This record gives sequence, structure tokens and C-alpha cells, in this order.
Amino acid sequence: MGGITEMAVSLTHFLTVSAILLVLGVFGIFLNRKNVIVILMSVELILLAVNLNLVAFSGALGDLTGQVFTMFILTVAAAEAAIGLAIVVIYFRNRGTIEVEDISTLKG
Amino acid sequence: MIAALAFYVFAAILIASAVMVVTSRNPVYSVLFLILAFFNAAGLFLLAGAEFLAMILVIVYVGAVAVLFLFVVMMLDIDFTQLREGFQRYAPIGAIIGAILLIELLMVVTTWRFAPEAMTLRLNPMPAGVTNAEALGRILYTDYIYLFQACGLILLVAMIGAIVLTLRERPGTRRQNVGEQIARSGSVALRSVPQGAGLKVIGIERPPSPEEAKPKEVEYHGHGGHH
Amino acid sequence: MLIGAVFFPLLGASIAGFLGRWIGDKASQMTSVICMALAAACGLTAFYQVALGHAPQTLDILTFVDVGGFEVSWALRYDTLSAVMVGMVTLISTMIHLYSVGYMSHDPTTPRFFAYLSLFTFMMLMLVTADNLVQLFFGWEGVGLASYLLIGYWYEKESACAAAMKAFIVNRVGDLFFMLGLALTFWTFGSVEFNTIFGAIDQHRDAMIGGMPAYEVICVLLFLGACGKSAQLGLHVWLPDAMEGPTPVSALIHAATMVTAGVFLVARMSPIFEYAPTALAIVTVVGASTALFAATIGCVQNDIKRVIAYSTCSQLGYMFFAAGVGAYQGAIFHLFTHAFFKALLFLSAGSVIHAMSDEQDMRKMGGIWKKIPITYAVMWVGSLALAGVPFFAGYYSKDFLLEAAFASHTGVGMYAWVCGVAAAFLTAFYSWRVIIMTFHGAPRADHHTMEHVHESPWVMLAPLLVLAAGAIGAGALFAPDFIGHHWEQFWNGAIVNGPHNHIMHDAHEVPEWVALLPTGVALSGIALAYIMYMFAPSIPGKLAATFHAIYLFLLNKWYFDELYDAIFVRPTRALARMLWQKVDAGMIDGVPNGVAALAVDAAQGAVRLQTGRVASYAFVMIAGLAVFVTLLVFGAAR
Amino acid sequence: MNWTLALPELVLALCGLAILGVGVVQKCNAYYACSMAAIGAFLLTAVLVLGAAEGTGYGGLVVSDAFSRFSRVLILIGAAAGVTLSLDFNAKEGIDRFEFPVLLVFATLGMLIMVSANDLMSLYIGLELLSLSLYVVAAFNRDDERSAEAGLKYFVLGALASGLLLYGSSLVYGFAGTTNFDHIADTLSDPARATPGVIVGMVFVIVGLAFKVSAVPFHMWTPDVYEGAPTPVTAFFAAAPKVAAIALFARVLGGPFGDLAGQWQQVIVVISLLSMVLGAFAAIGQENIKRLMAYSSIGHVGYALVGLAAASEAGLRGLLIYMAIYLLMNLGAFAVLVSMRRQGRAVEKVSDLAGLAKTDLSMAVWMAIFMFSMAGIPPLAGFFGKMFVFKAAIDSGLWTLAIVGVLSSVVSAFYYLRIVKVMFFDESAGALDARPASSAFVMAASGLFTTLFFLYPAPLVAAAQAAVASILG
Amino acid sequence: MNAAGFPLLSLLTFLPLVGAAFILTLRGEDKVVAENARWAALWTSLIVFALSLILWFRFDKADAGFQFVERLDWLTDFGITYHMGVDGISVLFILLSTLLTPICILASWDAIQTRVREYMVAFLVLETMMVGMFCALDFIVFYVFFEGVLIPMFLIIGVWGHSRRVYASFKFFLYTLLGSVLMLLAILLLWFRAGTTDIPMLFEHAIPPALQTWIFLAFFASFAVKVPMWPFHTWLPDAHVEAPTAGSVILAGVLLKMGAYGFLRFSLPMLPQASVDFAPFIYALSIIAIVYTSLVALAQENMKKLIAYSSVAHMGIVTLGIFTFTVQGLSGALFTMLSHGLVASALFLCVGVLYDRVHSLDIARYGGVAKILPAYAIVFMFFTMASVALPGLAGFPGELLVIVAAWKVNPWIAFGAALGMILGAAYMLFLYKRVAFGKIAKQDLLALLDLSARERLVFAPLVLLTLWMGVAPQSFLSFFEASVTALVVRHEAALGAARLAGM
Repeated sequence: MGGITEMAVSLTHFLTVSAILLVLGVFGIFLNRKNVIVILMSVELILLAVNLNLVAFSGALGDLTGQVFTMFILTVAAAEAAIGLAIVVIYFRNRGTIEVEDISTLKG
Repeated sequence: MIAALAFYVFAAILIASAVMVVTSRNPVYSVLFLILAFFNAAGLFLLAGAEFLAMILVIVYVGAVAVLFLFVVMMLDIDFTQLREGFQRYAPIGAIIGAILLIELLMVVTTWRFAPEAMTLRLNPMPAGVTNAEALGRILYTDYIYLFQACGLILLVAMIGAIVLTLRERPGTRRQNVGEQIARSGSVALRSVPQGAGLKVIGIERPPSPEEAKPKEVEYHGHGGHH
Repeated sequence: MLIGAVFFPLLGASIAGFLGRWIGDKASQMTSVICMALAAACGLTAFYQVALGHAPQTLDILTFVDVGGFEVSWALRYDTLSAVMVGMVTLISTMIHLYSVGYMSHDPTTPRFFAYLSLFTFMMLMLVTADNLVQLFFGWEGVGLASYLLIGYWYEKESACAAAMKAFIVNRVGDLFFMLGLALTFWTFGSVEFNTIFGAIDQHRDAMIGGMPAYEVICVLLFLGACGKSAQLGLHVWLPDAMEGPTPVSALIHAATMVTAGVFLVARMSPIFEYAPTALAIVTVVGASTALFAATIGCVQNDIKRVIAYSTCSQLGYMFFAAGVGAYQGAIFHLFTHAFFKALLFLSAGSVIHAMSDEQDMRKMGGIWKKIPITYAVMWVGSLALAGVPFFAGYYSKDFLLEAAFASHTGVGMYAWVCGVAAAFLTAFYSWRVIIMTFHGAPRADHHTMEHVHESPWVMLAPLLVLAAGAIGAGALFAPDFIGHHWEQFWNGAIVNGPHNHIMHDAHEVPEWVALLPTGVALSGIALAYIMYMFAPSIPGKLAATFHAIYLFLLNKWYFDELYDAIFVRPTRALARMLWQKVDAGMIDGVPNGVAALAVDAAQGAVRLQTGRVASYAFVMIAGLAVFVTLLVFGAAR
Repeated sequence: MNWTLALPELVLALCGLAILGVGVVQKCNAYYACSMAAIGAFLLTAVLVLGAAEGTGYGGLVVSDAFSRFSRVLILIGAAAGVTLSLDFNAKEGIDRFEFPVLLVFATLGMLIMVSANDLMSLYIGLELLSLSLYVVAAFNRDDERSAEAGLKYFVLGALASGLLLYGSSLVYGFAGTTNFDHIADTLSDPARATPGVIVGMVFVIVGLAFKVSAVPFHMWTPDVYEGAPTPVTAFFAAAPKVAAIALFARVLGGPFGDLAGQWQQVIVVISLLSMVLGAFAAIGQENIKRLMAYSSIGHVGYALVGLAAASEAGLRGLLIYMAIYLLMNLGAFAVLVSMRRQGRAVEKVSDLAGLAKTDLSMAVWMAIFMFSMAGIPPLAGFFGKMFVFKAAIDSGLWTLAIVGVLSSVVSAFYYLRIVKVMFFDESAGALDARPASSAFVMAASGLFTTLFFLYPAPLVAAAQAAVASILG
Repeated sequence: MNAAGFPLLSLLTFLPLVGAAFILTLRGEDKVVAENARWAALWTSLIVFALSLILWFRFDKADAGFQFVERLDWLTDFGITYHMGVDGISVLFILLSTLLTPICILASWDAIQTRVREYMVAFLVLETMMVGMFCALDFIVFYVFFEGVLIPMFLIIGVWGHSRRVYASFKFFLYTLLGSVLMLLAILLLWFRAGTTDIPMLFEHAIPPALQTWIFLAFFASFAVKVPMWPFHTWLPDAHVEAPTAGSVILAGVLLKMGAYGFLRFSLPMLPQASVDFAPFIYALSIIAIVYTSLVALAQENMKKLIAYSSVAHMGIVTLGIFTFTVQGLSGALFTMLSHGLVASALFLCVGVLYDRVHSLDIARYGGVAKILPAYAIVFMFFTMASVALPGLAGFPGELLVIVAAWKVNPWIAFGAALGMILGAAYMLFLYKRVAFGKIAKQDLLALLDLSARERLVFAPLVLLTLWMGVAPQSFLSFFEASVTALVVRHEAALGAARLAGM
């Protein structure tokens, strides 16, 4: 594709890795039966996949927008992690557990 | 060639550690694998030409977020032996759905095409001869000041949130009360007394009676549910 | 005056009905009797002016309906036919009102009774003076209502209520056909006004409906309506039961007036009937069959009023077959004379019942003729008239009917003649059976009752005497006008005989033996009754034992009630219950209820995914995502 | 750079910071004062919104047009009412901390940024500002197990959803080379050029937004969070953010992806159908009234999305009208829920309303009006919302949607009626405590709107029409 | 502005709301409030009735078009205006509604002792909806009123009803709502096609036959439930049995007419082809309704249920008449609607009289009532007879016209319709016999009091009107004539045009 900055490694490779990361993150969220913190980490993996995508596109397009976007995402992700962990903490204080299976008193 | 090799190494380790994050029994291991994953992702960023972001990723993520995770995992005193093993009941069908999603995504990304006008529509073409950090810095505080400030608010909200949710004041906790310190009255001020004069000279100094100045409640409203 | 004849009874009814409780029993009786008397005065004047003076006229009162060519007015039509009926109805009704003053004197709610009676009279008058089919139907149904109210007058009696309902509903069956006939008449002629219809007879003679000549269908439908009201075979079942009402009611409604409305209708519609030969044949056959059939039952009944009721039924049959062979005038003449003697018979029977302390069973009477001589005498008069003994009223009319039937020279005419003669014999027989069982022989009532047997008061006897006079003289007096040589002037076109119909002439030309035969069979009937009940009272019992099956068959009125019960009443009730509980509550209601139950089930199903587990929520989201991605990726690949 | 285009947002942000500052330095409980200040800030912002200039600013990040004005005003009304409703409740539940209004101010700011976004980045930042605030307020009653669970669930799923949204955004960016809506629209102006990549990206974005509007099958968090969160928070959730998310949905699908309508329409039709049906059925068996309202709101989103699915001017107009009406009647209904308190304790079972008509008639009447309105019975406002969206569906030939829609509205009438039945037909379960003035005010205001809307619907319809014209034009 | 010189129809429509608002402002002791609410409601409804009489006198019977027309901007840009007006078809139903409301309020005077204020408000709101529905000349406005009826009626049945009121009110509400929403879709489709929902303009809008079929079915779903036609009738007996007396009165008197009115107002003029196509189907359902529900009525053991089923049968006559497409049939149907509105209402009031005294609807609970309540027995008999279409009373002219018209279509249909005469007589007389006749089996009945002055006042207008309608139906039929004739002419013209287009 003319005009797109040549990268050392083709865009497709990046995108593939990112897709795999995304699916792994998704698996981490809905397949594990362990504690909630793993879920939070899976969310981080998803965001990492996104960042990888954006950075790869940014590189391929020779455009900084993707990187700026990534920066914002990193910021927000940090904030999100903080709040997520805070919620996990208060949940643990209330229930004494953070097992995924136990977080199911509200249902029906 | 070296770049390609590096890519494969980073990518392989990244994916492997991501798998470990998800499957590790012990959350502490998960966090550590997450850190490893971040490092490798930073490597990939470098390969894609985003040096500044790679750095940020390491500093912010490894330095702050991952440590926060680790901190919480440790703090929560989880009995790791009690943690359930394995996956959800619907794991097979879940895996199938995940696989389908992955295959579709791979189909999409491997046949990637940019829009014909993509080049002309770029908002911030990379300026030549400027480092990545500088280039980012030039636009971040100008073109994106609006969002930059909004991000600041997000961090503020995160801070407020974290505090409002987790900060607890227990009775007996001592903390500095700046306002009270500044507003102290002369009655509690230190003053120099003649040496050796003793009680006989100055008498017993008592705090002002409650009517005059009620000692301020140390309680910080809202944060102090005594439950 | 013409209006007065019709509306005075309504006035009487309203006063007695609505003000009865304020003005008291006596006053309301008086009012209604006076109103009735005024009506009779008007009615007779009308008869004199219109029928005898040949001055027909029509009074328009009010537009009833005028919708898209369907025009109906309230109007009083006075032609000879109406005038005859009005005169007869008002006169007899007045007599019966008067009689009722005595008969009902012990009843606690006489105003109600008189209100009903007057209301009935009003409705009957509306019927006969109707200018169109709708108004006729108004009167038609109105008399049905009044009949219902009067039969059910003693509403605390279960049997009275049942009889009232039966009367109304069976009548309604007839009315159904009347209504349909009315509809067809409208679509055939574009009007239901008599004048318009009769004026357009020739234009629509070829009209067809459903492959049949429209006139035939109209006539059959109207005749079916008439059958209901006039208790012809098949729809007669209500009439005997109607005897549950007070006796004056039976006399007025179920003998003299209402039941003859069917005959009146046929006569009124004679212009159409004349062009409906098949319908006329049906009328003849049904009428003749009814005449014989009812007479056979009359021979074995033990209730005095029921015997007379079956006799009425039988006489109505006579009228119908006369109309069926085209001798409408004869039918009306018999209607006219019959009104006198049948009312007389009923009222005498009432007088007997009154004397016997409300006993109606003839097996519990006997030996009272000396105690109530006047009643006995008028009973004789009535019976003689009924039997058609010469020079009594019935003789003229009945003889004429039989002659007309014979003279028609058709198959159905002959059938009617044979049935008529046989019925005449039976009529005479059961009439004297009644007289003998009631008045003669050893007293069969208990001592107590016998002591109380007394002649009725003058207020009851006076009407009896008037009617007796009618029963004796009405035939001779009016025969020349009604059926005699002056008939054409007298009827003045109120009844139409087609150009092919010469029956009025032919009836006078029958062989001598035909003319004498009815008298002969009547006398032999009387003789047989004397033999069986007076001289050899053991014969009836033996006969009944020998021909037990026939006896029971007759006693049970040919099992009509049972038959109807089995094919109409019970299945309807069973069907009603089934439709309600199975179809309505089960099937039709089952749908919404089932849907509601399904919705609740669906609700439970819908929240099953809501397990409370975060992971499964995420799973659903991702599954949804995967589905949409698949949908669009392959959709976009199109 | 015309910074005044974002004046309302700037003012609101400053107000938020000021309130925060006041709350921090204030010694005594500043909850009430901060709340009132927040309401004042909302109203002030609303005034500014009404007077805001039109145009695109900040390098195309922000757009101020009739559409954003319409949505922003609705959001601010919803937010103000939300804060009003929390006044009494939070005080009685012991969660009357000044951070609450502050967080709601920032959440509202996030919404404002969201609906006036003209760029995927502004969209994301606004959305996250909203989401993070909402995560916190959902768990605000931190000592209540259910509140904590609600927060946790909302957070986990919300994070997943924003992850998916971002992934989609990244693909779109990758395709178009830009994140600006106008530019994206340009590249997609010929739908034939849309590659699978951008379509998948769009699906991911749709999923992320569908989560926010709680459309089936991305609704799973809704019942649990509605039930677990403190009632005023639930009221807030059901009102302003829903309107904001729907508006954003409309903006994104109508603007940058407007020419891909043929593609996204299929998705919207499906989620709209599922939402209507699930909303109708799942609420039937609910005992907890907040949970019931959650399913009800899912159903309402389904109806609103019918308008979106119509992918026409009439459809978007119907959508906006629907959301405006939904917002107001929903606030009224939640005002009742917030007031449900017996002997000082908050109650939230449907059966707790039993015999309300005997003990507090006017509240019962208002609630009945809201219920009938939600069931779509004329002449109440809810009917008109439904009428406009179904009209749009029929115009677009979406018969399935229209028929399923009206049928499910009949089914949903069943549970709305059940609430009326409980209030009016059943024997009293004991009187509820007296209504606080704040909820009485919200109740009456939205009740009057709901009841009298039919008299003069033209202004709202005209405003919605203008708003739609601005994004499609 | 219009013949009255002021917005009469709007006034009629919204005046009850003013009364309702006034009642809502009443404060004070419960007893006093109840008393004041009763009087306020009565006066409001009487004033409305008095105003509505202007329609009777000022209505131009020769004009087939809409009169007293009012038009205001509403959503004018979208083709919806607030458009009110009456023609011969609707004018008398407004009078019927305004007449029955005060009667209902009077009938509930003593019977309703709980939540009187709310009850009166509900009735006044109901009146607004009913009157508005008959006045509306815009389809959306019509629908708003048409559906709005559900709310007050639901509450009336549910709050003041009897033991199974919840089931009945839900069934009533959901059943009718289900039908109506489908109609709403059809309305929206018409709106889309014609760009307006103005009824007179929609009359001019030709719809292709294939589409007519679907729209007809959608209308049918709503109107058939509302009429109700067999087999959509089962909500009616339940609703009637459980509703308080006045609720049953309004339900039978006015609400049932809304469906038939809908057929007349919309299905026939807007969908001529589909109406003709579906006519045999309607005939079948009508005949089934007449025969079937009459039979079911025969088996009933509950007075109100029996009368409810009889209503279904009578409405069968109405639908039959409408779909004969003849002047007689349509006039007969309209007349039957009016007369049934009076007679069925009166019958429910009769039942209510007994219910107020004995608190039972069970037929078996009664017997011999005629002895103790003679005046009542007369009234009851009067309306029984009117119900069985005795000539001279209100029921007859309509039934006659419909049967006459039905004969034109097919004699067997006329026969089926006329069968109702027999069965109707059977079940009504059977009812009357079991309630009023016979010996007094239950001793407590002896203590009953005859009609009070208030009850006589309630019945008096109904009796008079029933007689009037029976004796001089032309004074009512003349209102219909021009409009009905115009409708039939237009219907035939539309069919003719369609036939030409087909050739």
C-alpha cells in the first residue's frame, strides 16, 4: 500500500498478536473460576491488545493519533485499575472472598 | 531480519505469559506474568516505532499498575489453596466461541486494507526529524488539551473513588489537622518559662474549658463509618 | 272514534297498571271496565260504519321507521276485515272484563290482572288494525307478551311460570318465520305496507328466491308464523299448558282472539296467498290435520279447560283449512262465531270451576246441573254451537267450511273434508262428554265442595248471557253478509279472491248430502256421548283398557311434549352447558389463560440466564459479539 | 480554536472542582450543600447549553449542534433530578458524603463530553469519565454487600465492554487512518468500500455501546446492578447515562457509520428485538421493584432502538422523543422508589407497595400514571414515544420489529399493571413513611409532564426533529 | 366556528376533567369529601349532559358531513391535528355517553362507600375518554381516547369490583390492549401512506386491495375484541361479573359500542374492498356469536354473566348489520347499538338493585322477588322484554332492520340472526322466571325494600327512552340517515371504482 510507512515487521503480525491477546483476555474473563483479580488482569490484557493495535496502526500509517489514543488509554486503564482494585477491596471486606463463583448473590 | 526475530521472540513470550496470567493458579504468579507480558509488549511497541509509549508502558504499568495489583493480591490475604481449579462448566462451548471469534479476527486482520483516503485523512502525520516523545508532546498539550484535561479528571475521579471506597478512619488513628494547628489559640502555645521556676511560679496550666473552645471532632465526615 | 277503539284499552291498562296501587282495586277494575266498554262502543260503531257501511279508511299516526326505502308508519287500517275483528274483540273483551270482576274478586292483585287484560286487548286491536306487517308484528308480539303475563299471572305457581315461558318461546318460534317472511316481503315488494303490497301483486308474480317462487316462500313463512300463534300442529304444544292462566284469560286470549290471529293473518295476506297454491295446500293439510288431531286428544282429557283448549285448537284447524281452500271469508266467519261460543264455553267452564272451588278435573265433578242452572244452560248453548247443530252460530260457519273444502275438488280439499267431518263427530262427542261428566251423574266431589256449589254472581252471568245470545244468533244474523249472497259488497275487497277462485260460489253448490252430513255426525256424536257417559258409563273404562296403547297415546297428547323435550329442550340445555363449560371456559378462555401461563413460564425461562455469575454474563456478551461479528462478516462478504 | 464550544463542559468541570474543594475544606457535613451546588451547576450548565454556539471545535474533537444540545439538556435534567432524589435517601442511609454529588457531576461531565464527541477519542474519554464515576457510585454504599457486588459486577463487565469498544475503535482507526467522525464518514460514504475489518470494528463499537444502554444480550449487568446499587444511584443509572448512551449510539451510527446502515441495521434489529422481548418477559416474575425496573428499562431500550433500527430520520427522531419521555417518566417512577421507606428502613419489594392508594393516594396515583405511561397507554406520554418509534419502523418496512414491539408492550403491560394492582387493589401492608419533599417534587414534575404531554407535544417533537437534522444533515 | 358558536365538542370532552380536578382538590373529613365528591360528579355530568343536548337540537340531520367541527394545531407538521366533529353516526353516541354517566353516578350513590372521591374521578375521566373518542376526527386522537378508556375502567373494575376482580381487570385490560396495539400499527401504516391521520382525509385515500386486507385484519383485531365478537368475547363476562354495577353499565352501555363504531367509522369507508371480502367471515362470526352465546347464556347461573353473554349476542346483531352494507343494515346496527346501550345498562342496573340488597349475583339465591319488590319487578320485566326485542320497545326496530337487511345478503343468515329471537327470549325469560317468579324460598328476601326514590330516578329516563325508541324510532333513525346513506353510496362507489380498475 503506497504511502504507508514501511515497518520492519508487517502490520498483520502485530494485528495477529493483538487478536490473540484479546481472545486470551476474553477467555480470562469468562472461563476462569478463580478470583476476580485475574479478571482485572484479563482486562489489562485486552487493553494491551488494543494498545498494540493502535500502535501498530500508528506505525503503519505514520500517524501519531494512534499513539495519542494509546496514551489516553494507558492513563484511563491505570485509573480503571485503581478503582477496580478499590472495589475488589471493599467487596472482600464485606464478603471475605473474591472468588468468582461467590459473586452471585444478586441474580434472577 | 533482526527486527523480525525480535518480534517473534517478544510476541511468543507475550502470548505465553498472557496464557499464564489467565491460567496460573496463584494470583501472585499471574501478576508476575502480567509484568512479563508488559515488558514484551513494550518491546513490540519499540518495534512499531513508539519509543515513548514503550517507556511509559514500563514505567506506568510495571511500575505502578502491576505493583498495585500485587499489593492488593497480597493484602487481601487469600487462601490460595482454597481457590477453585479449572474452568467454568461451559468452558468447551466458551472455548469454541472464543476460537470462532479468534478465527474471524484473524481472517479480518490478515486481509487488512486501509481505506484509500486513509493517508490524506491522517490527523497528525509523524513529523520528520523529531523524536517520538517530542512529536507526541507537541500535539498532546495543544491539539489534545481538551482530552488531556479530561484525562486528568478521570484520574481525579479514580482518586476520589479509591479514597471514598477504601479509606476508613478508625477511632484512635492520629492524623494531622492542619486547620486546627493553624487556628490554635494562644492558650496552647509554647512559651518560654523561667528555668527552674516550677509550678509554684506559673501554676498548673489547664486547657480552655469546653465552653470556650470545644476540641474539634477529628472525624472527617463521610469517611468514618464506624461499623 | 276509530282511534278510541284501539287506545281506550291502553288507557285502561295504564291506569290500572301504574296507578292501581294508589287508586285501589275497585277503582282500577272500574276504570278498565269502563275504558273497555268505551272501546267496545267505538268498536261496534266502527264495525257498523266500516263493515256494514262499506267505508274503509286508514288513519296515519306517526312514522315508525323510514330507512332507505324501508318505510313503516303507525297507522290504523279500518277495512271490513279489521272492523269485524275490532268489533268482535272489543265486545268479547268487554264481556270478559266484566266477567273477571266477579271471577277475580278474591284475587289480591286485581289491578295487575286488569292491566294485563286491557293491555292484551290493545295489542290485539293494534294487530287487527295494522296497516303494515311491522305494526301487525307489533301487535302479534304484544299479544304474545300479554299472553305470557297472563298465563304466568299466578307466578308463584311453578307450572304457571313454565307454561308462560313455553307459550312465549313457542310463539317466538313462529315469530321467527314471520320476521323472515316480513323481510322477504320487503325485498320482493319494496315495502311492507299492505296497500303497496297488494297494489303490486301482479308485478312481482315471477319473483324467485333461492329457486322458489317468492310468493310461495313468503306465504309459507307467514303461515309458519301463524302456526305458532294459532297453535297449529307442531307448534300447538303451548296452548293446553296455557290453561294455567285464569279462566277469563283462556276465554279471551286462548279461544276468542289471540289464537285466531294466525287465521286473520292468512286472511289479511289473501292477495298473496291467492298466488301461492303450494302454500295454500300446506295450509289446508296442516289445518285439517290439526282439526282432527286436536279433536282426538280432546276426547280423552279430564281437565275441563284442557278439553276446551284442544277443541279450540281443532276449530282453528277448521279455519285454516278453509283459508287453505280459498274460503277466507268462511274462515273469518267461523273465527267470528267461534269467538262467541268458545268464549262462552270457557267462561261457563270458569263458572263451573268457580262453583266447584277451583276444581278443574271433570272426574271430580258431576251432579251439579240443578245447582247452577244458568251455567248449565249456557254451556248447552255453547256446546250446541260448537257441535254445529243447526241454527246455532257454529252451524252456519262450520257447515260452510266443510262445504267449501268439499267444493274445492282438490286432493287436499278432500283430505280436509274427511278430517273435518271426522273432527266434527269427535267434537260433538267430547262436548257432551264434558257436559255429562260435569253436570250429570253422581256427584264425585267431596262433601265439603258440594255444599259450596253455587251459581255465579250476576256480574259473571251477564256476560255469559250476552255471549250465549251471540252463540245462538251471530251465525244466522251475519251469515248472509259474511258468506252469503252479499259477501262481495260486505268484504269490499278487504279479502281478495283471485280470478281463478270461485270457492265462495262453489261452496253453495255442493250436493245435498254434503250439506247435511255435518249435522248428522254431530248428532251421532252427541248420541254416542250420551250412550257412553250417561247410559252405560262403564264403556269408557273398558275401551280405555282394551285399547290401552291408543288411550295412553291420546291421553299423553300424542307425546308431543316428550318428543320436543327429547329433541329440542334437553339437547339445547346439554349443548348450552357444554358450550359454556367446555368450549367457552375450556377452549376459548383456555387460549388467553394458556398464553398467560406461557408468559409466566417464559418469564422464568428468561431469567434463567441471569445466574448472578459475572463470568456467565461476560460469556453471554462475548457470545453475542461473536454472533454479530459472524453475521456481519459473512453478511458483508455477500 | 473556539473554546467556547465546550463552555458548558468547562463550566461544569470547574463547578465540580469547586464543589470538591468546598467539600474537602468544609468541616461539618457538606453533603447537602454540595448536592445543592451540584444541582445548581447542572441548571447553570443547562442554561449555557441552550445558549451554546454551534460548530466543531478543538481540532474536530468536539461538536456542538442541535443534537448535542438536545441530549445535553436531557442529561442535565436527568442528572439534576438524580441528585435531587439522592438528597434524602443518602442522608437516611448514612451515605451522605459530599463525594457523591461530586462524582455525579463528573459523571455528567463525562456524558456531556460523550454526546458532543466528534472523535472516537473524545467518545472514549467521555465514556470512561462516566463509567469510572458510575463504578464508584454503584458501590457507594460500601458497607452493603449488595452495593459492593453491584459495583464489582458493573466494573468487571464495564471494563470488558470498554475494552471491546476500544478494540473496535482501533480497527476503525486502522481502516480510516483517523478517529474523526466526519472523516470516518467520508471514507465510508461508499458502503462498498467497507472492508470486513471496519465492519468488525463497528460491531465491536456497537457492542461496547450496547452494553452502556443495556441492550440484550449485553444487558446482563443491569438487573444485578440496579438491584444492588443504592436506589438514587439506580435512578441515576436509569435516567441520564441511558439517555447519553442512546444519544451516543445514535450519533455514532447515524454519523460516522451512517452509510453502513445496511450493515448495522441488522445488528440493531436483533438487539432491539431481543431487548423488547426480554424486557417484557423477564420482569414478570420479579419481586424486587428495582430489579423489575431494570428489566423494564431493558425493554424500553429495545423500543428506543426500534427507532435506531429504522435507520431513518423519522427513526432517530422517534428515538430521541422516546428517550426524552422515558427519562422523565422513569425519574418519576424512581422518585417513588426512592421514597419507599417503612419505619425508617428502605424497602424495595413490589409487595411493599401494597395498599399504597389507601395510605398515600397521591404517590399511588403518580406511580400508576408512570406505570400506565411506561406500558404505553394513551393519553400518557409513554404512548407517544412508542407511537413515534413504531411509526418509523413501519415507514422503514420493519414489520417484524413493529409487531414484536407492540406485542411485547402488551406483555410488559402485565407487570406494570401488576404494580398498579398491588397499589390499588391489594390490602395495605402498612403505611410507608412520609415522602421527602425532594422526591415529591420530582414525582409531581415528571407526573405532570407525563400526564399533560399530550396537550402540547409539538415543542419536544420539533426539538427532536432539529436534533436529528443536525446529525444527518 | 360551528353550529354551536363555541367549541362545544371540546367542552363536552374536557368538562368532566375539570370536574375531576375539582374533586381532587376536595379536602376534609372522609365522609364529607365523599358526599361532596358525589354531588360534584353528579353536577358535572349533568351539566355535560345538558350541554350535549345542544347536539340533539342543533344537529343538521340533512347534512351527511361532519358538523360542529373544531380544528387546532397539534402535531400539524406530522399530519396530525386536533380535529373534532360529529356526523350522524357518532352524534347519538355522545348523547348516550353523557346520559349514562350521570345515571352511573346516581346508581353508585350508595353502592360505593369506599374511596368515593377516586371513584367519581375515574368516572369523569372515563366520560372524557368516551366522549372524546366519539368526537375525534383524527385517527391518533381517536386512538388516544379509545385506549385511554382502559385506565379508568381497569381501576373501576379492579378497585371497586368483586372477588375475582384482579383476574377480570387484567383480562379486560390486556385483551383489549392486545387488539388495540395491532390497530395502532395499521394506523401508523395509514399515516405513513397518506401522510396524515385526519379521518376525513383518510376517507379520500385509496388503499390497494392487498394492503386493505392486512389493515382490515389489524382493525379487526382491535374492534372485534372490543365489540366483542365470538371468539374474542370471554373477557366480557368476567369483566361484567366483577365490575361494580355502574362499571358494568358503562361497559355494556358505551364501551362495547366502541368496537362497532370503529368498524363503521374506519373499516367500512377506508377499506371497502377488504370489508366486502371479509364480510362472509364476519357473518359467520356474528351468527355464531348470536346462537352460541345465546346458548351459553341459557346455562348461566350468574345474573350478570347471563346479561353479559346476551350483550355478546346483541353485538352479533350489530356486526351483522354493519357488514350488510345496506342502509337498513347500518341503520339497524346503529339503532341496536343505541338501544342495547340503554337496555343492557338498565338490566345491569336491575341486577345492581338486587345486588345492593342481597350482595349476591347468584340466580339461585333469588326467587319470588316479584312478590316483595313489585315496582322493581315491573321495571325488570320491562327491560327484559326490551332485551328480547319486543316490538314497541327499543330493542325491536334495530333488530328488525338488521334481519331485513341480512335477508338481502342471504336468507340463511337472516334465519341465524332471527334464531337469536327465540334463544334470547328463552334465556331472558328463564332468568326472569328464576329471579322474580316462583315462591319465595329464602326468608331473608322478605325483608327487602322496593325501589327507592333514587333508584326510580335512575330508571325513569331509561324507561322513557326505551319506550320512545321503541315507539318512534324514526326520531333517532333520522339522525343516521344522511350519514349512513352517504356511507353506503361511497362504499359502493369505491367498490365500483375498484372493479373498474380490476378490468
